[in-house]
Parts: sequence; structure tokens; C-alpha cells
Amino acid sequence: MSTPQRRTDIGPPHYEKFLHPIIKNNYGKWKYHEVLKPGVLVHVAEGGDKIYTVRAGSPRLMSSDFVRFLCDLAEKYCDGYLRFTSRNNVEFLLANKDNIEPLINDLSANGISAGGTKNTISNIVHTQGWVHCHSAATDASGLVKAVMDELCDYFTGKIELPHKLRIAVACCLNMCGAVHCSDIAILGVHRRPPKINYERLSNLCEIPSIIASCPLAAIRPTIIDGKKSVEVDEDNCMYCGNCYTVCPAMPIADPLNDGVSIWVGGKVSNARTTPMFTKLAIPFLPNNPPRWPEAVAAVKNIVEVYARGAKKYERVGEWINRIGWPKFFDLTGIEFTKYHIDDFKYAGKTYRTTTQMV
Amino acid sequence: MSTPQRRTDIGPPHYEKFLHPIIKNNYGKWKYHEVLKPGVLVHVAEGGDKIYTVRAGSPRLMSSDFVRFLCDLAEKYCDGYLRFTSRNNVEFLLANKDNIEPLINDLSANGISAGGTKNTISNIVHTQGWVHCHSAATDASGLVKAVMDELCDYFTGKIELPHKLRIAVACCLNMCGAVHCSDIAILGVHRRPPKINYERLSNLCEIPSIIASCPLAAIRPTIIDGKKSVEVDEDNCMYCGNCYTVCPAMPIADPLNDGVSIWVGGKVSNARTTPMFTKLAIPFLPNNPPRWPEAVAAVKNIVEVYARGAKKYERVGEWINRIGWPKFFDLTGIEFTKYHIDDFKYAGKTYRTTTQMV
Amino acid sequence: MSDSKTPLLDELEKGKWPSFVKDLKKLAQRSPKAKDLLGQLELSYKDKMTHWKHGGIVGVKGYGGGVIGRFSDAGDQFPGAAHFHTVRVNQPSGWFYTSTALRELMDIWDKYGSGIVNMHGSTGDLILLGVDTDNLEPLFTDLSNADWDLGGSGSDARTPSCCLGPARCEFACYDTLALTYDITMTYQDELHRPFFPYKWKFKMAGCPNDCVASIARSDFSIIGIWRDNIRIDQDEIKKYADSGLNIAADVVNKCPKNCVEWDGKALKIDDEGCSKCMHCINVMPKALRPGEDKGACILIGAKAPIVEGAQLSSVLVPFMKLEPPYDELKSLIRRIWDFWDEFGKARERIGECIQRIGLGNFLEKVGLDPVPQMVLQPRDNPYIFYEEYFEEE
Amino acid sequence: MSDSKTPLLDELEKGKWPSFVKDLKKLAQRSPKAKDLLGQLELSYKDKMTHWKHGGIVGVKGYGGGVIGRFSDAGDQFPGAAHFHTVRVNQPSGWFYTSTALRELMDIWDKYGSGIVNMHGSTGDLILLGVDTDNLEPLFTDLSNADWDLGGSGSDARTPSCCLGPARCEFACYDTLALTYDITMTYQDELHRPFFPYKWKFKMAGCPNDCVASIARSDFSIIGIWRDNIRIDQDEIKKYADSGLNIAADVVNKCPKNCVEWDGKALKIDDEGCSKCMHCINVMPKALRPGEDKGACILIGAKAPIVEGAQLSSVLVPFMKLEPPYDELKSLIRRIWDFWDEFGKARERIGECIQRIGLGNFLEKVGLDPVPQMVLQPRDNPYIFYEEYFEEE
Ligand code: SRM
Ligand code: SRM
Ligand code: SRM
Ligand code: SRM
Ligand code: SF4
Ligand code: SF4
Ligand code: SF4
Ligand code: SF4
Ligand code: SF4
Ligand code: SF4
Ligand code: SF4
Ligand code: SF4
Repeated sequence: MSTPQRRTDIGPPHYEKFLHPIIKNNYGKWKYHEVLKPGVLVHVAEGGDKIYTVRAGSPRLMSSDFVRFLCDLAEKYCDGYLRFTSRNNVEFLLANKDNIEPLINDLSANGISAGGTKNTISNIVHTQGWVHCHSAATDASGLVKAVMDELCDYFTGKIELPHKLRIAVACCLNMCGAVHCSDIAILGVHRRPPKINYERLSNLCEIPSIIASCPLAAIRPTIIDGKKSVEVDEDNCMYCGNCYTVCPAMPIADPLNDGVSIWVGGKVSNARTTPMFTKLAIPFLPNNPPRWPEAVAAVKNIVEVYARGAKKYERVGEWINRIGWPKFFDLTGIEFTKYHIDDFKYAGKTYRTTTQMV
Repeated sequence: MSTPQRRTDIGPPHYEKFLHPIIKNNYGKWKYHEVLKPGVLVHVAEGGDKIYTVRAGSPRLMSSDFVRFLCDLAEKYCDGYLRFTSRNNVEFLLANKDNIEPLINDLSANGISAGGTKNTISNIVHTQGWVHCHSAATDASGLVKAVMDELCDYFTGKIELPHKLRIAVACCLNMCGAVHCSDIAILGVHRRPPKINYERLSNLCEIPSIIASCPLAAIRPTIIDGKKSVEVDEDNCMYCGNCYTVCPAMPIADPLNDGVSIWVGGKVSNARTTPMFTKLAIPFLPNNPPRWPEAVAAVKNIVEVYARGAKKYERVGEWINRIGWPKFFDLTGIEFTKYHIDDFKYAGKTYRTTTQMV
Repeated sequence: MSDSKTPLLDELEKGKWPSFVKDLKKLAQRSPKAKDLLGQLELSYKDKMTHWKHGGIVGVKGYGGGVIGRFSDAGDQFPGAAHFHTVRVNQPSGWFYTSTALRELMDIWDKYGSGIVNMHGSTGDLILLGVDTDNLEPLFTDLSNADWDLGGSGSDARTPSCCLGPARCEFACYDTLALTYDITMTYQDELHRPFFPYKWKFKMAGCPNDCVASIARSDFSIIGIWRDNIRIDQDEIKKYADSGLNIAADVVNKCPKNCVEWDGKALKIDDEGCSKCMHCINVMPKALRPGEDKGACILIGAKAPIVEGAQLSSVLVPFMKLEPPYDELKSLIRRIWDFWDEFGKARERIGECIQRIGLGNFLEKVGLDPVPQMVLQPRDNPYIFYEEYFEEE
Repeated sequence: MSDSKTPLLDELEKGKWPSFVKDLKKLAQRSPKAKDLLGQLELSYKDKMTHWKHGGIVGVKGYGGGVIGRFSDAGDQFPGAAHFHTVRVNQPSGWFYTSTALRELMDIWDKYGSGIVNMHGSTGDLILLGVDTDNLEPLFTDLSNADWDLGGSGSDARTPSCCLGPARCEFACYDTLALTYDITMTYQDELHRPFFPYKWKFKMAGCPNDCVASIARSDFSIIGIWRDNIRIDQDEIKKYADSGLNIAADVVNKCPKNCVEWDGKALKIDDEGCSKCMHCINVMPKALRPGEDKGACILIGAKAPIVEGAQLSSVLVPFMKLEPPYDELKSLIRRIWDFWDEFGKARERIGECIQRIGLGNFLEKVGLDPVPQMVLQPRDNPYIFYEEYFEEE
């Protein structure tokens, strides 16, 4: 058998090939939608056609067999058409309303919940963690599983929320999980400066790149054993790990001190408010695998306090803006510390330059 | 006659000596006030006592004879009690309501208007200018006179405004007039780097202080004729004049290029919004003494557009926040330029990070 | 004690949310790589630290990106994890699939790799997790023959992604899927052969709801919007009111610009004051719709915190019509890349570069006029670099 | 052409606003210094530039501040302007005067100086403008014998100033005049003998309206506020409503925290949600008053732009009771000055110093606990300097 020819720069398959016929026929001609119940949407076209969507939770990290299982369901209920969402849920696109319940039953028989629409907690956007990244200060998939186990009733809509609530996890400050704009975020953090392996460093790394990598200019050139090297001004290091990203000889992982921080009040949409960054809630909680009980409890507490206090259509950040940060710390019982006070480049803009405290 | 002994560290006269008896009796026991008409207030004490205030415009820069003239009026109408306000207006404190009109008539016979209360334009907070400062890029007193001549009807309340409107003038970037938080501000500006007098510099100035004085690190040490000196990186100089403040050998005044800039939308009070900085409206208008017609017209235009467009109780900045900056530039016909885009340290926070344009 | 080799991970088999451990343990029965991955992960759970080594450059011929090298520091214990590279497969626009296509892909993956996937990566790729260096070329060959290509990694244009837009959403103001496909095809070279100062991400959202988080997560954010008036169907408004929606509380009072009026009979919107935030439309999609003069707002510069702090994208072009062949857009992209090429420093994202150079200077260099829509507010400091002045005669 | 020596300035005799030119021209008839000042000013109007030279250190014995040296660069043309120093006279709290006191002061000033004054300077002083070096000592002697003292200048505590507070304002939440007098007297040494890294300004406002612009213009801003509930007189509310005030539009809708309710009969305020912004009270002073548990919010760090950009003061102590002898306040001031003394750089305002050192570190050093009231929001970047950690055993 001759080796098949490789092809390059062909790009992804054209999306049209993958569109359900109803979608293809009504492309760009949708009129409105309704959320029939949590996890179930109907979109109605100008001409009256309808497409039903069942959204289901997914672990994102999965086996090819799991994908095949999803394909089985898609074939059984919706002519093989399925998609994934920007938050890694899976969506089944149904022409036939009657297939909705059987599909949901099949899913739930396999431990998969429908949900994630409208005013629910959707899937957690997350990253690789210990599963696949060298940079990780914590795991992602396990942490997400632990949190979602606890919050699943908010995903399915069993417990109602004032509005959408979006959680993200990133396992290091690179923030591949884009936790910087989430209602609640969990971020893996280091708490000690990198340890330098001088020998590897001079072989492997470019000194200028290392120096440029430090957000706080804490890395200075130096000479070690006659070789050009670097040293870290530990007083100016805030453990971001970026020097490690550019230079493998500056590992920063430290099982004793790595852990997670909790962030709140970000959002992406332009609905009502402009997009907002996530702000620090809890500077540090220990890495406690396999179930990170401290982190899970912290997130749950915030969700519950939000659910009790927010008004309809208020995202977490909007709720906090209304009640004020002092009240947020008060209601959640979270301690406000020196760490909460910004000291990076826009710090001055975060001081309270008014007598208005709420 | 023996020289009288000088006394030191005695501090200012105790204010109690200067309080009108009605004020002394009702100190801290005021119940409410009313604005009887522009320039005239009545404050009513818990026990029913009343003190009337007539507020009148003042040029701030005045002769001792003018002060005596004010004293004459105070003696004639209010037992000699008068005060000045934080915006340099003069206030007469009257026990007798019947004295209000005669006092106002006397004032106006001498070219002085009552006004400045409530929703008016009050006096312009300003600085020394060419009258008394070495640093001035423009005059202050003359500029203020020219502007207030034009806006006097807004001071007297003849023309109504949606709310208070406060104007400030500062003659250089030191901003002694605190123009950084005013509804409208006029700021004297230079547009060329300092010219260095090397000889004087080495005699008069400390090199490290000069270097530290530059907000943009545009000043570098150098050697001129064997002497330690400095040079200015003209590409990084934004003409703030702070090097001149610390070193007389770096004059920056330049009649050809000095002028004024116009700023809008700041406020100090915590009423409704938090205090706000003033923002750039017009980067440059020529110095055109004695009447600065371009600057006067620019301010008047903004006042008029504000008066037409703002809702009751909206300060200039609140009005702009509601209609949006694009609309502000549109309505005033002011050109938006590269100069309006911040490039100093918080620049990144001023970019529009949303699709919301209003 | 349990017999299991992964007692810690086993805890994650419990609970209401689907368990990746349960799933991967099943896979491990047939995939040695998956088995060793779980073994190493268990070790991480025990040690509380990662066991992956830093980077390592691997790839497929002629491509600079699309593969992330990954080597274990516990390869002796877990040989299947010793090489465990990632292959980023460029997903179809909007993450639409047929089961047939997915099955074909999974079969190829099982043939060469661990059988573990991410559906999907944060940037949008379909991620194949765990393949040996030697299998990279054959895997790629099979993929390409099945019509799949790689996505981006390294200092290149990353795989563009988009919300499902007109495929299933009535709010879409332009065709996000078509544009994403077009951009992806147009920039195949930039996607596969890193030559930028750093990574560059495109994300296309059909409306200001931004369901693909483009304003937070892409260097170049294209967000649909309209210029004319919100379309109102007063009958449907009445029906919402009749059906119990509290229009005063949920719409009028929540409008950030205070520009909705409702007198119990008709709804009025002051479109001039409206910031097109979508809220009222989101609440009453049957009654309200974006206007008809649609296009997109182009924003630039979002990124995660490192180095200069996180940034959101900021407005570059307040409104642009977006119709194939998208010449205006592509010309702009080209001018920006030329600028970046000239002025960008290594590992400096475009957003950081613009902040360093100054937005005003950047605009000049890419040939865009400054407009107030680009800023939240004009400068509040007087540190102006005047460029015009008179010379003494 | 006119005969006048000041044709340009003469233009400023016209118009509705009181003319300083008219006034000073009259003064010039008896004051040669005033005459030459006008002459030099006319020259500036012609040349479009200042004719004052840079600084020059002059003063009165034993004082480091209070006098600003000013010399003309056109002293040959205008000998009366050759020396034209400023004397800053410390104004009484709240700028209250009797005509007797002012007349006495003006007589002294006419004796030694130009007769020109500013009522008042931006910081608050009563400013005597234009005296020769030789006359400084005799002037000061006469002033001090008439109970007047100098204010601040240079790197010292500047003359504190305050709104008229309880003297004539029903909103005052503490006694601004008494505190200002007390502070001024307590810190006479700091006021008169520069020993700080740079200037330090105190400003006292009786309530959040901040009629003395303390939050914008003072390093240490003391702004009155209350902790309990706004006092409501429902009868007076009714009267406002009856007299035509649109409470819904002008109060309810303008409340920034949406915490006022008005049903046409009674007004309700959710005091927990209220930010004490003053607006509702300002609009209906007869009906609403600050609560009874009054004190002040202490804020720190305002300044004009140079060097690090303008700053507003920011919250240091959300609420402090302010009763004589103000021990808590003075202890805080002392701790801050000690800190500044140790950490401040020359010509670095306290606000700049705090930003350089970090507010969190500053708090630690002055012995204040961090509270969320100090910030508008917690940090949004993850660059945290953790101080606690475990050491390997
Ligand atoms: C399927 C998906 C797009 C895709 O191409 O995959 C999607 C689809 C829809 N979004 Fe979204 N959004 C999706 C991610 C997002 C994201 C991105 C994210 O979460 O990372 C956002 C921004 C979130 C944020 O602000 O942090 C997002 C912000 C919205 C909003 C604005 C909500 C708000 O008020 O802030 C709406 C409007 C609404 O919910 O009323 C919306 C509304 C919708 C509608 C109703 C649009 C429509 O008419 O079809 C869609 C069904 C909604 C539902 O879930 O109730 N979608 N939506 C994404 C589903 C993710 C998931 O599995 O949960
Ligand atoms: C796989 C993925 C996380 C995931 O689990 O989904 C990922 C994984 C890595 N990211 Fe990322 N990033 C991924 C999306 C992101 C995102 C989110 C996004 O694209 O929407 C971000 C934040 C947005 C942004 O671009 O700023 C992100 C910000 C980073 C950064 C920080 C870049 C910065 O400018 O601050 C780094 C560091 C770097 O580039 O050296 C990084 C680096 C990495 C590296 C390559 C680690 C490294 O330093 O070499 C990770 C490889 C892990 C591995 O071996 O599997 N990754 N990375 C995502 C890509 C999947 C895909 O192609 O679909
Ligand atoms: C007289 C006065 C302006 C006026 O016409 O009212 C004034 C006049 C001068 N100011 Fe000022 N400042 C005056 C209030 C202010 C204010 C406003 C305030 O205090 O509320 C400010 C802004 C607030 C602040 O403090 O930041 C102010 C910010 C400055 C600065 C910039 C300081 C900074 O940190 O940015 C300088 C430059 C310096 O200190 O070297 C300065 C410097 C000066 C000097 C001494 C010029 C110099 O560089 O040597 C001016 C002397 C002029 C003269 O010869 O008469 N003046 N100066 C004000 C003092 C009168 C008084 O004592 O009552
Ligand atoms: C006399 C004076 C205090 C002093 O000790 O000298 C004073 C006195 C009063 N102020 Fe003021 N304010 C005085 C300067 C200020 C300043 C400072 C400034 O302008 O530099 C401010 C901050 C301005 C800003 O925000 O930029 C100020 C912001 C206010 C406000 C808040 C207005 C707002 O909504 O933003 C009020 C409330 C109001 O007007 O309803 C107020 C209200 C008042 C009241 C009604 C208080 C009262 O119950 O007596 C006083 C009479 C007011 C009037 O003018 O209608 N006062 N007031 C000052 C008169 C200055 C002048 O001659 O015009
Ligand atoms: S967030 Fe950090 S540890 Fe996690 S995948 Fe990204 S680079 Fe790796
Ligand atoms: S960990 Fe971050 S802050 Fe510390 S030295 Fe490395 S790059 Fe700098
Ligand atoms: S603003 Fe500048 S020029 Fe004007 S008085 Fe102050 S220091 Fe002098
Ligand atoms: S004028 Fe300002 S910016 Fe220019 S060199 Fe002097 S201090 Fe620096
Ligand atoms: S971004 Fe807008 S167009 Fe795209 S899916 Fe979300 S709501 Fe629909
Ligand atoms: S889109 Fe937003 S701003 Fe516009 S009317 Fe609707 S709610 Fe108001
Ligand atoms: S600050 Fe408050 S207390 Fe002082 S005068 Fe103004 S309104 Fe009255
Ligand atoms: S003081 Fe301000 S925030 Fe408080 S109730 Fe009145 S208007 Fe609302």
C-alpha cells in the first residue's frame, strides 16, 4: 500500500457540511427563541421552522469512546447533528420536539445532565492542569469536577439563580481559562520565587528574554561561575511564573505553597454594564486534591450569597456594584486583607476616591 | 518710638471673633436654608433665627481700597460682618432682610453682581498668571475677566442652568487653580521643550533633582564643556515645565507657542456621582490678550450646549456621561484628535473596552 | 486499602457531574497511553505538583504551529506518558459537527494517539491529547486526508473561533461562521507558520452579548452590532406584558442608558441614547430585534495578564459593514500586522504594543482617524505631546 | 492711539464683571508698586509671556515659609516691580471677617506693600501681593502685633482651610472651623518651618458636598459624614411635593444607589444601600437631614498632576468621631508624617509616596487595618506578593 499523500493548509472542513438541514434552510433567518426549560431551547425561523436544542454538560476532557457515545445519541435523536458550545457543553440539534425527553433521559441514564441555559451556572471554562501542562499550579479537570458536583443543581436549573453565572478555572497566571472576566474564577497560584538551576539556565535560556519576561523587573543579570546568568530579587517577585515560561531552568512549582485563589465579579457581555474584570475575593486556599474542599466550599458560599441577594438580571459583578464591596465581604464572611489592595500599575485607580462607600 | 516686638507662631485670629452674633448663637444649630433668589440665601436655625447671605462676585485680585469698599458696605448693611467663599466670592451676612435689596443695589451701582448660588456659574477659581508668577503660560486675572464678562448672566441667574457649573483657570500645569476637577477649565500650556542655559544650570541647579522632576524621564545627564549638565530628549518631552520649576536655567515660556487648553466634565462633590477629573476638550487655543476671544468663545459654546442639553441636576460631567463623549464632540462641534487619546500612565484604562458607544 | 492504582482519582468517579476519571479509566483498558496518563495524574494528586516537563519543540513538516510538545518527568514510571504531545485540530466554524465526521476523526486518533480529547480547547481547537513524536507525521497525513487541518500555536495567528451566529441565533448582526471560515482560509500561512512577535487571536461574535468572549480573549475582536433603530413589535410587547413579564422592573429599570419608556401600552426606545447593550432585546426576543443596518464593531488587544496586566479589547472601528470579500477588514488586518512587525517586541501582544506606543500613534501608523468612540473618555492629564508649533522666524 | 500706558489692559476695564484693571489703575495713582505692576503686566500682554523671574529665597526671621520671593526681569523699566514678594497671611477659619479687622490689615499693608491683595489664594491664605525685601520684617512685625500670622509655603504644612461648616450650614457633620483652628495651632511649627519632603495640605469639609474641594486639593482631606440614617420629616416632604417639586424625577431617579422610594405620600430611604451622596438632602434640605451619629471620613493624597498625574484623595478611615482634643486624628497624622519622613523622597507628595510604596504596605506602616472601604474594588490582577508560606522542613 502506498503512503497516502499529506495535504497542507487546507483549513478546517467547511461548516456548511455540518449544518442540520433546518439550520441550512433558515440560516440567518431566525426570528426568536425561547428557553423551554433549562437545557432546552427552541429557535423559530421567520418562516415558522423550528429547531430544538438540548444542551448537556460535558467534562470537556474525554475519551474517543465518549465522543462516539455522543454521536450515538445524535444519530438516534437528531440525524447525527451535534455541536459544542463556547463553554464546552454539547448541544444536540433536533427537528423533532418529541425526541427531547427521550434524549434527556438517555443522557441522564449515563450521568449527563441537561442544563446550562439562561439563568443557570453553565459549564466551567478551564484548562489543562496537571493533566497536561508543565506550568500548572493546580489541576483543572479534577477541580472542575469537584466544583460542578457541588453546583450541578444550579446547572440543571433545579435551584434558580437571578441570572447567568459563569465560572472559570485556570491553573496558572497565564490564564488559558480566561478567568479574568468571569462571575467567579479559580486561579492556580504559586507563592514562592522560582528556583534557578544555573547550569541548565546558561545552556538553555536567553538572558535578555528572561529579564524582559518579568512584569516587575525583579530579574537582574549577573555572573555565576564566570557564566552570564540571572538572579531574582525575591522582594520584587510575585511568583507569576513567567520567567519559567520562557526559561525551563527557573521552575516555580512548589507543592508546599502552591494553591488556588478565588476571584469574583467579572463578565464579558456588553449587556447592561460594560465588560468587567474579575476581582480578588480570596487570595489563597490550599491545593487539596482530589476534591479541593476549601475551594469548593468557597465557591459555593459565594454562589449562595449571590443567589440570596442579587436581583433578577444582576450578574455577580452587578450585584456587588450595587451593594458595594464592603457589604460583599461582610455577607460572604470573607476576610479583606492587604492582598486585596492592588499594587500593580493601575493601583491608584482602585483606591476609593470618594466618601461613597456603597 | 521703640520697635514693637514681633510675635511668632500665634496662628490666625480665632474665627469666633469674626462671627456675626446670630451665627454665634446658632452655631451648629442650623435647620435648613433656602435660596431666595440667585445670590441670596437664608439660613434658618432650629430656634427660628435667620441669617441672610448676599453673595457677590469678586475679581479676587483687588486693591486695599476695594477691600475697604466692601467693608463700607458690610458696615452699612450688616454690622461689619462679611466673609469670602472658597471660590473667592464675597458674602455679606445680614440680620435684616430689608437690607438685602439696598445692598444689592449698592453693589450693582459699583459694577458688582450678586449671584453664584445654586444652579449658576460661580466665580472662577484661578491663579496668578502674568500678574505674579514666573511659571505662567498665560494670564489668569485677565482671562477670567474676559470669560466672566461673557458669562455674567449665568452668574446672576438671568440665564438659568440645569445645575451648578464651576469653572477654573490655571496658568501652568502646576494647576494651582485645581482645574483637574472642574466642570470647565482653562489651562495654560507650553508647546516646546525647555531651552537650557548650560552655564546657569551648572551653577544653580542640582542635576539629580532635575532628572527626577521629569514625569516622562526625558531628561538625561550629560557633560557639557566638561561640566555635569543635562540634555532633554525632545521626543519624550511634553512641555510640562516641571524641570523649569526645579531649575531656573531651563526656561520653557515661548510667546510663539504658549496658549491655553480647554477641559470639561470634572467635579468635586460626592453628590450623585463620585468626584471626577476634568477631561480634555480642546488641546490648544492661542494666547490672545487682552480678551482671549477664542478661549472665551470656546467656553461659552460648551456652556450653551450644556444648558440646552443637560437635565436638571446634571453637572457637565454627568450630562456628558449620559449622552456619551461622541455626542459631546458632535454637539459642540469640537474636533476629536490624537491629542485627546491618553498616553500617560493610565492610558490603557481610557480605551473603550466595550461595544457601548453612548 | 483499595487495590486501585489511582485511589485519589477514584474519588472523582463520584458525584453528579460526568466523571472524566470514570471515562478515562474505561479508555485505559485499551489505551496504554491513557493508562499511564492516569497513573501520572494520580502521582500529581499525591505530590501536589505537575509531572510534565517544560515544552519541547516537536511538530509536523512545514508547519510551525499546531502541535505542543509535552514530555513527562516520570516517563520511567509511566512510559506511555513519556511523549504526550498535543495536536490542535482546527475546529469547524461554530463547532458544528456530524456524527460521521466525528467518528472518522476519533478513529484516526485511536489509531495514532491516546484516545483522549478535549472538546474543545479554550481557543477553540479540537484537541487531541497524547501522541508520540513518531506518530505525528502519520497522524497528520490521515487527518489531512480526512479533510482536517491543524490549528495554531506559538507566535502565529491562532485558530479563529466564533459564536454560532446566524446558524441558530436571531441576534447575529453578521455571518460569523462565514467570516471565520474566510479569515481562517485567507491566513493559512499566518496560522501555520509562526512569524509574528507573539500570538494573535481572532474571535468573532455576532452581537454585543459576545458569546465567544472575544472582547476578553482575542487580540482582534469582531463583534456584531447595528447602526439604526431597534425593531419593535408592539403586539409581542403586549403579549410579554400579558404573560406576566414585569417590563418596568426587568426592562425599563435595567436599561443602562435609561432610554426605554413603557406606559403599559406601547414601548418606546430613544435609539439615540441607546448603547445597544442588548439587554432589552435579550429579555424580549420575540418583540425586539436589532436594527437592519448591521455590521460589526472591531476591537483590538485583549489578552491574559502576563506581562503588562490583562486587557480587554478596545474599539478600533466603531462600525464596519462585513460582506465578502471583506476587503476593508483584511486591509486593516494587514496594516496592523505590518505595524506589529515593525514595532512589536518579541513576546509582546498587540494590545501591549499599542499601549507602549500609544493608541494615537498606532492609529496614525495604521491609517485610521481618531474618533471619540475609541475611548471611554478623553485624557484627564495635561501631558500632551503637541506636534504642531511655530518656529521663530 | 490712546495716551494710556496700558492700552491692552484698558480693554479689561469694559464688561459686566468687576474689573481688576479699573481698580488697580485707581490704586496706581497712590501706589508706585501697583503702577509698575500694571506696567509690567501690560508688557506681558504685549509680549505674551511672563516677566517674572524664577523664585528667589526671601522670608522673615525664624520662618521657612509664608513668603514667596518674586523678582522682575524688567525691573529697570518697572522699578516698583523689581521686588514684588508675596506674603501669605493665614486666614481665619471659614474666611469670616469683621470690617474692623480687615481695615486694620489693609492699613498695615498699604504702609509696607503695593496695596494689592488676593481675597484669597487657592490654598486659602489672604494674599498680600508685592512687597520689597526690606519691608518684610517690619510688615511681619506689624501683622503679628495685629494678631495676624503667616501661612505656609514650601515643603511644609500649608495653611489649612475649611468650609464654613456649622457656622452657617445645616449639613455640617463636625465642627470644621474648630478643627481647622485646632490643627493650625497644633502644627504651627510644621506650618512655619519646612521640614517635610514636600508640601502637605489639610482641608476640612463638613459634608460630602465638599465645598472646599478637599478631596481634589488636599493631601489630607477630612470630610464630614454620618453613620446612621438620614432624618426624614414627612410633613416637609409633603410640602415640597405640594409646592411642585417633582420628587420622582428630581430625587428618586437621581439617587445613584436607587434607594429612595416615594409613593406620593411618604418618602422611604433604604439607608443600608445609601452611599450618603447628599443629593436627596441637597434637593430637600427642609425635609431631609444627615443622621445624628456624625463624624468624618479621612482621605489622603490629593494633588495636582505633576509629577505622577493628578490624584484625588482616597479613603483612609471610613469614619472617625471628631471631638476635641482630636487625639485619634492627631496620632494618625503623626504616624503618617513619621512614615513620610522615613520613606518619602524629596518633592514627592504623600499621595505619590503611597502609590509608590503601595497602599497596603503604607497601612501596615502607619498601623491601620485594611478595610474594603479603602478601595473601589479589590485588585483585578493576580500579581500578589504573598507574605505567608511554608518552608520545607
Ligand atoms: C451556545 C452559545 C454560543 C456558542 O456559539 O456556543 C450561546 C448561545 C446563546 N446565548 Fe450566549 N451563548 C454562549 C456563550 C456565552 C458567553 C461566553 C461565555 O460564557 O464564555 C457569554 C458571555 C458571558 C459573560 O458575560 O461573562 C454569553 C452571553 C450571553 C448573554 C448576556 C448575558 C448577560 O446578561 O450578561 C445572553 C443574553 C441572555 O442570556 O439573556 C446570551 C444569549 C444567548 C442566546 C439566547 C442567543 C440566542 O438567541 O440564541 C443563546 C442561547 C442561550 C442560553 O444559553 O440561554 N448569551 N453567552 C454559548 C453557550 C455556552 C454554554 O455552553 O453555556
Ligand atoms: C490548551 C489550552 C488550554 C486548554 O486547556 O484549553 C492552552 C494551553 C497552554 N497555553 Fe494557553 N492555552 C489555551 C488557551 C489560552 C487562552 C484562552 C483563549 O485563547 O481564549 C489564553 C488567554 C487569552 C490570551 O491569549 O491572552 C491563553 C493564554 C496563555 C498564555 C499567556 C499569554 C499572554 O499573553 O499573557 C501562555 C504563555 C505563553 O504564551 O507563553 C499560554 C501558554 C500555554 C501553554 C502552551 C503552556 C506554555 O507555556 O507552553 C499551554 C499548553 C498546555 C498543554 O500542554 O496542553 N497560554 N491560552 C488552550 C488552547 C487550546 C486551543 O487551541 O483551543
Ligand atoms: C498663590 C497660589 C495661586 C493663587 O493664585 O491662588 C499658588 C502659587 C504658586 N504655586 Fe501653587 N499656588 C497656590 C495654590 C495651589 C494649589 C491649590 C490648592 O492649594 O488648593 C495647587 C494644587 C493642589 C496641590 O497642592 O497639588 C498648587 C499646586 C502647585 C504646584 C504643583 C504641586 C504638585 O505636587 O503637583 C507647584 C509646583 C511646586 O510646588 O514646585 C506650585 C507652585 C506655586 C508657585 C510657588 C510657583 C513656583 O513654582 O514656585 C506659585 C507662586 C506664585 C506667586 O509668585 O504668587 N503650586 N498650588 C496658591 C496659593 C495661595 C494660598 O496660599 O492660598
Ligand atoms: C459658601 C460655600 C462654602 C464656603 O465655605 O465658602 C458653599 C456653600 C454652600 N454650598 Fe457648596 N459652597 C461652596 C463651594 C462649593 C464647592 C467648592 C468649589 O466649587 O470649588 C463645591 C464642590 C463643587 C464641585 O463639585 O465641583 C460645592 C458643592 C456643593 C453642592 C454639590 C453640588 C452638586 O450637586 O454637585 C451643594 C448642594 C447643592 O448645590 O444642592 C452645595 C451646597 C451648598 C450650600 C447650599 C450648603 C448650605 O446648606 O448652606 C451652601 C450655599 C450654597 C449655594 O451656593 O447655593 N455645595 N460647594 C462655597 C461657595 C463658593 C462660591 O462662592 O461659589
Ligand atoms: S493556565 Fe497555565 S498551567 Fe493551565 S494550561 Fe494554561 S499555561 Fe498551562
Ligand atoms: S516569577 Fe514572575 S515576578 Fe518572579 S521573577 Fe519570575 S517573572 Fe519575575
Ligand atoms: S498655575 Fe503655574 S503659573 Fe499659575 S500660579 Fe500656579 S505655578 Fe504659577
Ligand atoms: S518640560 Fe516636563 S517633560 Fe519636558 S523635559 Fe521638562 S520636565 Fe520633562
Ligand atoms: S454573540 Fe450574539 S449572535 Fe452570537 S450567539 Fe451570542 S447572542 Fe447570538
Ligand atoms: S439595548 Fe440596552 S441601552 Fe439600548 S434600549 Fe435596550 S436596554 Fe437600553
Ligand atoms: S461642605 Fe457640606 S457642611 Fe460644608 S458648607 Fe458645604 S454643604 Fe455645608
Ligand atoms: S444620600 Fe444619595 S444615595 Fe443616599 S438616599 Fe440620598 S440620593 Fe440616595
